[in-house]
This record gives sequence, structure tokens and C-alpha cells, in this order.
Amino acid sequence: MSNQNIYIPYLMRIEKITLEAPGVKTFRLKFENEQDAGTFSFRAGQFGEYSIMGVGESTFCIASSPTRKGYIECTFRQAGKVTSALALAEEGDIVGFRGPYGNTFPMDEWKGKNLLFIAGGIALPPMRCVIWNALDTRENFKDITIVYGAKSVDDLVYKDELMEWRSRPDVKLVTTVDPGGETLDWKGEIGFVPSVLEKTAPSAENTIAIVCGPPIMIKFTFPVLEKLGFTEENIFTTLENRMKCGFGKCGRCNVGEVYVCKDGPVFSYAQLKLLPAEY
Amino acid sequence: MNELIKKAVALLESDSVQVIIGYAEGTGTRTRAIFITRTADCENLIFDSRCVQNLAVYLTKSEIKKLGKPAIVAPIPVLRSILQLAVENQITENDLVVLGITPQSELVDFESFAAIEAFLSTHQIVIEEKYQETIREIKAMPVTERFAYWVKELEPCFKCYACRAACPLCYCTRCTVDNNQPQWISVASHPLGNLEWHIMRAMHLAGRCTDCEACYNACPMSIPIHLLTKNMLQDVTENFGTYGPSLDKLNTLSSFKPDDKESFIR
Amino acid sequence: MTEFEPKIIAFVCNWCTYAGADLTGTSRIKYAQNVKIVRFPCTGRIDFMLLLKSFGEGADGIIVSGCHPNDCHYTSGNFHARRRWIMFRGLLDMLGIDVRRIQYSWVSAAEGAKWADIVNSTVNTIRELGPYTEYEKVAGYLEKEAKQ
Amino acid sequence: MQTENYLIRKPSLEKLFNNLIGSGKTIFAPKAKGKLALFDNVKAYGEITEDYIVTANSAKSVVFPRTEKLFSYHKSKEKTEITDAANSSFPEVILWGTRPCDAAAFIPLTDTFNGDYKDIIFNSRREKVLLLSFSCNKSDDYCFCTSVNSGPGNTSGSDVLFTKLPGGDYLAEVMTPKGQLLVRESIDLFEPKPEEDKDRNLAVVANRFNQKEIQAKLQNLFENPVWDDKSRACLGCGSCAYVCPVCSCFDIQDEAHGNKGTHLRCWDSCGFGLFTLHTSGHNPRETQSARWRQRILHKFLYIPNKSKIAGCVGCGRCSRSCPADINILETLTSL
Repeated sequence: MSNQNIYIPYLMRIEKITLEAPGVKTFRLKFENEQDAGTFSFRAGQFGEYSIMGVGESTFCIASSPTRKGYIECTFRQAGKVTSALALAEEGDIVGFRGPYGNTFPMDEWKGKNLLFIAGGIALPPMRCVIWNALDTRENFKDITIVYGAKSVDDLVYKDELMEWRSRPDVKLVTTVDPGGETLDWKGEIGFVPSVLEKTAPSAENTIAIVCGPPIMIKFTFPVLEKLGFTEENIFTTLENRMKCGFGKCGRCNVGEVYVCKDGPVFSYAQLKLLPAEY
Repeated sequence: MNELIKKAVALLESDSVQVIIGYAEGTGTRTRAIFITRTADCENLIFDSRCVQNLAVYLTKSEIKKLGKPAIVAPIPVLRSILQLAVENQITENDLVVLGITPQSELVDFESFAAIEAFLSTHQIVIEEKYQETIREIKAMPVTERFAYWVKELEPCFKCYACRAACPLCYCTRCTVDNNQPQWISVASHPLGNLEWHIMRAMHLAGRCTDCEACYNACPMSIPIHLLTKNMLQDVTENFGTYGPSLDKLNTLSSFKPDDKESFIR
Repeated sequence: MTEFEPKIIAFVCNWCTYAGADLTGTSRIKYAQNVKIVRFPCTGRIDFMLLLKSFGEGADGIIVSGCHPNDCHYTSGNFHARRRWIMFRGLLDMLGIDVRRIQYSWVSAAEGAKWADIVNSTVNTIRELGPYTEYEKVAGYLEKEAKQ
Repeated sequence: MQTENYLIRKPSLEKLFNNLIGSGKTIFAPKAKGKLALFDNVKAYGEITEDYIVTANSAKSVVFPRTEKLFSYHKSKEKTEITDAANSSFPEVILWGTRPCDAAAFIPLTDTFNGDYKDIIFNSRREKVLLLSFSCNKSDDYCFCTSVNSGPGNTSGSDVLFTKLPGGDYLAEVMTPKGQLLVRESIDLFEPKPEEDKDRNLAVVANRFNQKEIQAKLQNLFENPVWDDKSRACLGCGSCAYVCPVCSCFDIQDEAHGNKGTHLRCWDSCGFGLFTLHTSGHNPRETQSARWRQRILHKFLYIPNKSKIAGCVGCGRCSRSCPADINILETLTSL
């Protein structure tokens, strides 16, 4: 790797596009170059820089599980310049991908534990990678609980997969929508993620909590988890600072002494507490 | 400037204002902006010919607005900017106290923006002869030579945007160059990006610029970008009559006359 | 060597010049084919950045045209535009961007022949001036760097 | 390598320059522009000014250009082709007239571009740069190199360091094999080392603070009124970062023309509000004081903690160029 230009992306062909929610799409990407597909590997929690040539790059986590080989998936909401261009791409088009970057969720250390996933809105994609990774190696973990909330029923992403998880006996899924976001036939919870979590969370005993969501949700979720008895070391999250390079050079995601891109994006709450609140 | 200090103390003591924006001694022989919130610090206020930074730029900065109502030390260039900001509805008379300073360094009170306008009418913007000469020289060059001249002059520009940051009239919270949908102007500083940036900056100041030279003074590479705005000021005067901010007139480019004259439209 | 064919882009208003250009066509008046027309609601909408971008993307000449004074569909768009052109032209001239490469005109919906004349004469002017290599050099900086 | 010392006479220095130009080298040296001196491409010895403390712009752009191509692409319906900019041949550049602070700045710069991931474009450029520095014989209120482990005659980073001696001749200290090669190629211009003491011919730069103490203080200073106080006049431009020889934060941008385009690296600054702004509107560093704090902490706490090197070389450029006269030395000494 040492004599390669680290800014050059892999060329990826969009194999499949799924419309998840209004403005939210999932791309399944395949390596144009067979050789790259063979050598590429990543682990749960890592991210990449996805690009449309001539427009720019955008940072998202890899939303598919490392246990599913031969492709990667990303889910994004159309918001800025690059995601707007990505949203216009069609199946068969070429996009760029650089990665994988960043650290990973310490899933090896979680063996034999219960997992509690807490996600809000468009933050389920980074969780999805870990969830599938855990489900594909189900024997390694005890109870798996997923608490997922979005603004409205429409805004819930991965609707098919939510159904699949709901029907699995080895997963407990709690879905919630913000008050006013429910439909007439909504059967899930109504309320914000932190309060729903308080009602539905499993025991903190031998459980790892993985939280991902908008800053405001995270802010209110941590105290709830602490109240429920989770220790700082057993709470994990993944940060999303603005990034350009992805490998600790461009300076953008610098928070205290860490670069979110290279020392993160996965942090335990204990680690997070040591950082200045610049994320 | 004992009078200035006394006035500042009185304003703070009576709580008429919460902050004095003025000049103080800076590094070496430089002066700098100072933001005084305590009467004890008022003695640091100075005013002399070295005080050239246009303080009006701070009137629209959120960090300074947070400090409360300001009184601002305002020599002529600052007064012009204040008036222009008033014309553009960025400040109102109740927002600030103006501590005017005449060219003879005397303190002068202004009851209203109208009073500032009346005062400025006796201090019209004049493009100095040396600049007029330079502009004439540039315009006398053959067109390709002139283009080459500017490409070379703009070459050192690395787009730090100090010109924009120092300009009291560049108060937009998000500048055209900071928008990327569409990306009108390249983020990169290369010949085209630099040229387009400086054209856009000048055009957005057309008929608004009050010739304070803050842009030029701020430029770390000493690029003579003020020549562009000075030239435009001359153009405004030539085409649309005398120029200066005026409370009951719209900006040059926000207004028109049906009989505006030109010689190039077929 | 093939003869230089000027690339010309025209920014025109919807109500007058675009209709005028239509009339040129329906009147079967033949005129130079070098022009690509972009239609805008009003000359007041024709931002100066569009003109700069045209040069940046390789145009050799530009035509900007709309309703005659007092004929603006929106009453005063062309009056505002005129002031802006006066200022913009002065600035470009100061910078050494060749103002002969931008032709401003008023062409009404009834002036099909005038449109043909504007286009033809602009093409002739640009043909004499030649390709805008000075600007191209500036705009093509990155590509030049590539060959380095 | 063992330092080699020589004497080079004033006229020989010009001959050395001419030899280098003659061999087709690109030379960047300080050129006068109004009251400023700027590093610029020079073709003749007469273009170089000697009357400067430091240049207004730093020399970093020879290894970290303000706009630099990372790759270019060509798109068609069937395929996308990428041309790697790392395969271009980078020019051999001689930096003539860098100050010891300029030369020292190449150390943290090189460190940043080689941490964990190696930036081969940077490294290719760096390999081709030869630093011919000149010791400082004058300084001003802004200089504080001696407080950050450097000094007016410091040799680190330079290939050759020239020190002007009374009478106008120079002491040449050859620090690297690259410098040695340069001397060998023009060996007839160099004479045995002079007796004259180097230190007596250097500018005096007072020690203004202790870097270790600053580093220790900053450890617990994240929430402190000093950041608001010292940044109040900040206008939010990027001039401090852009004239800084160490600052290396950058932006990545694409520029397209039809189906072709380039992927660029451009300078960026933590002083800009947009630097950390998320698309959602959330901004981790919302105020100018938070941005000023980031600049200080990054240079005097984060870099020294991580890499054990200084993130500032004490050239004082940021303070000199600041349109609001914000003085970094003042902030540091007031902590």
C-alpha cells in the first residue's frame, strides 16, 4: 500500500438501488475490478468516502455486514451537493469508493454478551452493519435488542429488514416514531427514543449498548443508559464529524487529540467523556 | 483623546451602551480594535492616523452583538460604512451610539443617521489622484496586456478571504463562494478561481463600496484589489451621478432611471 | 487548417428576444449557426456569473439580449439589467477581459431580422478577434498542470 | 551525517545561483513586492531581495501547493478512467533564502503527511526540494523561534545554511547528503571554513515562553475566558493559516469540465466557520473563539502530545498578516 496514491478511489458499479424512505437510498456496490473485490475487506464500524466524479466525495459508514462478501452497501439521505448527485445515479452507473477507514466495534470482546442497539432516523445504517454481523454470527451473542426510532413511519429505513428482525425469535425489536409521526395502523411505540428506551430496555447486566443517532438523541440517551445501570465502558457510539480525507490529514474531524476518521469513528462513552465536546 | 475616553466612560457608566468598539495600541506601532466593557479599560482608547481598520465590520458580527449595544469610534470611513449599513437595513439608530471623529481628530456627536449623512455630504468620497493615475495607466494598456497584468497581480491570492472578512459590507452569513449548489466559483485558488472570485467580490460591491480600503489593507499579499472597486466607483459617478451612501436613495444596482445612458447596447 | 468557427452563447429573455429568434426561424431568415441560445425569464435574471462561466467553459463570444426599454414583461427587469451591464462592462474592461466579445442588445418579438443581424455581426466580430485563447489559458490551468 | 563547514565569498554565491539556474533548476526565492517579500519563482540573481525578516508567504507551497491535483478522470457511458497524479514528474525545486524557521517547518509538515497513511504526492515533491537557508541577521517583535526549539541560526530542516559574516562573505554549513552533492557540483566556489564565530552574526530573538509549560497549561484550559478575549477582534479569514508554514489542513474538491475533471486538494483553514459545518447545519465549532482555540491547541498541545514535535516554528507570520492584529505570542504569554 505504501507506494500508492491514497486518494485514488475504487471504481464501483451500482448493482442495486433501494428507496428506503423519502430522500433515503441504499446502494449495493460491486467492485469494477475483480481483483479489488478479492483483496478488499473491512470490519463492522468502518466507513468510506463515496464519490461522484466531478462532484465530490461524501462520508458514510459501510452499511452492509462484513460477513456478506463481494459487495458493500451504503445508505444515505439526500442533503448536500454530493448526496444530491448520488441520488441521481442509476443502477449500472459508476461511483468511487475509498476505504475502509477508521476503527471498528470491538465485537470480539462482546462475545457472550447481550447487545442493545439504539438508533435514531438515518443513523440505523451504521448499526445495520453491526446488527447483521451479530446475527450472522448469532451463536457468539446472547440476547439482541434493537430500539429504533424515526420522525415518522415513513422515515423508518430498511422497512423489509425491520419486518424480518421482528419475525425472528432471537431478536427483540422495538420501533418508535415521534409523536405525530404515527399512521392509523402503526403498531409500534410512539415517543422519542430515550423515553421509549427507558421503558423497554433490557437489564444492563452483561449488556453492551450501541447508540447511534443525531446529536440531540445521543445527548438524551446517555443519561438514560447510565440510569439503567450501563457503565461508560459498555456504551458505544460512532461519531460523524465532517471529513474530507478519511485518514487523519485534512484536519477537519479533529476533536481534542483524536481524529474521528482515524482514531474513531467508534468510541465508548468512557472515551468520549475525555474529549472536548466538539462533535 | 481625553474627550473620547471621558465620553466612553460616561456611556458605560450610564449603561447607555454595554461595549465601546474603538482603537487601542497594538503590536509594535500597529493599532487594533478593542472592545471595552468596563470603564477602567477606557483609558486604553486612542485615536490617531494609524487607526485605519474599519471598525464598522464588527457591527454585524454575532460574537460582538452578543456583548450588547455598542458605541463605535467612527472616523470618516467608518461613518460611511455605518450609513451604508443603515441604507441596507442592517443597523438602526437605536442599535448603536456613534462617536464620530472629524478629519481634524475632533469628537463629534451624531443624533441620527441623517446627521451623519449631512456631515458626510461635506466630506465626499474622492478617489485620490495617484489612484486615478494608476487606473488610467492600466486602462491604457492593450487589452491582452491588461488581462495578463491582472492575472499576474491576482496570482498570489490564496483565497484566505481576508478582503471579504475585513469589509463592513460583506456581512452575508453565507457568501456566494461558500455555497456549493451551484458551485459558482471554484474553491481552489488557481488563475480562473481567483479571477472569478475577485470579479464577483467587486460586482457584489458595485454601487455599495464606500472606498475605505479595508480589503486592500487586510490582504496579506498586498494585492491591489481596491483598484477594482475604485474603478467601479468612478464608473458609478460617471454613469449615474455623484456617489455616496444616502438614506433616501436606493443602492445604484437596486434602482434605475428609464433614461440611464449607455453606448454599447444595440 | 480548418477555419475558426466561433462558439457563441446567447442569454436571452423569454418574452422578447427568444420570441424574436423564433420569428427569425419562422420567417426563414438564414443566419450563422454558431450560437447556442439559453432562455431566461427576464434579462434581470441573467447573472453576470453566467457570462463568466461561459468564457470559462470555452465560449468565444456571448450575446445578451432582452426586451427594449419600457417593454419588459416584468416592467423593470431590463432597466435593472442595463445598470448591471454598465457596471459589469466597466469592471471587465478594467480587468482586460475583452468587452468586444460580449454583445448586448434589445431585440423585440417582432424583430426577427434584427436578431439575425445581431448574431451575424457578432459572429463576424468574434471571427475577426479569433478564439479567446487568453481566457482559455487561464481556465485550462489544471489541464496544463496535468501534462507537467 | 557530519556537518561540513565552508566559506563562500559574496561573488561566489551569485555564481552558485547562476550554476543552479544554468543546470535548469527551478528556484524559489524572496522577491520584493511593495513592503513585502514573497517567495516566488526567480530566474536571475538580481531579482532576489535580501531585505526581509521572513517572507509574507511561507515556503510550504512547494511541497503542499495551495491547489494540487490528486487525480484526473475521464468518464464515458461505458467506463471511467482515472489518471493518477502521483505518476506525474514533479519539478526539482530549490528554495533559496528560506529562514531557519521555514526550514524547520518541513519537519512537522512531513510528519503530518506521513502519519499512518503515506501521502506519496507530498513525498515525491518533498524529495525534490533542496533547502538553501540563510540565517537571520535581524528579527522583529513578532519572532519567537527561540521559544519553540529553533533559532536564528538553527540548521534543522536545511540542506545548507548560509550565515552572513562581516564583510559580506558567508559561512556555509552543509547538513545533508543533498547539500553535499550541491557543494560537490560547484566545489571551486567553496573555501575552507572561516574562523569567524557564527553566533556573533545572528539576530537576537528573545526567549518569550517555555513551550513545555505552555503545553502543560493547555492541558486544562479548554474552557477559559482567554479564548473569547483574545479572539474577539478575529474577522474569521484564513490568512493566519495560509501564511503559516506548518498549517496543513486541506479541502478536497472536484472540478469538472464536461466528462473530464480533476480531483483537487486545496488549502483550508480551521478559522473558517464552514470548516467543520455539517450538512445538517450542526457545527461542532460554532464560534470564532472556538476556532481560535482549536488553532492554538492543535499547534501547542495536540501535535506536541502526539508527535513530540512543535506544531509552530515561531516565524510570527500569522501575527504579522492578521488584519485585526491578533498576536499569537500575546495569546500564548497570557495563558
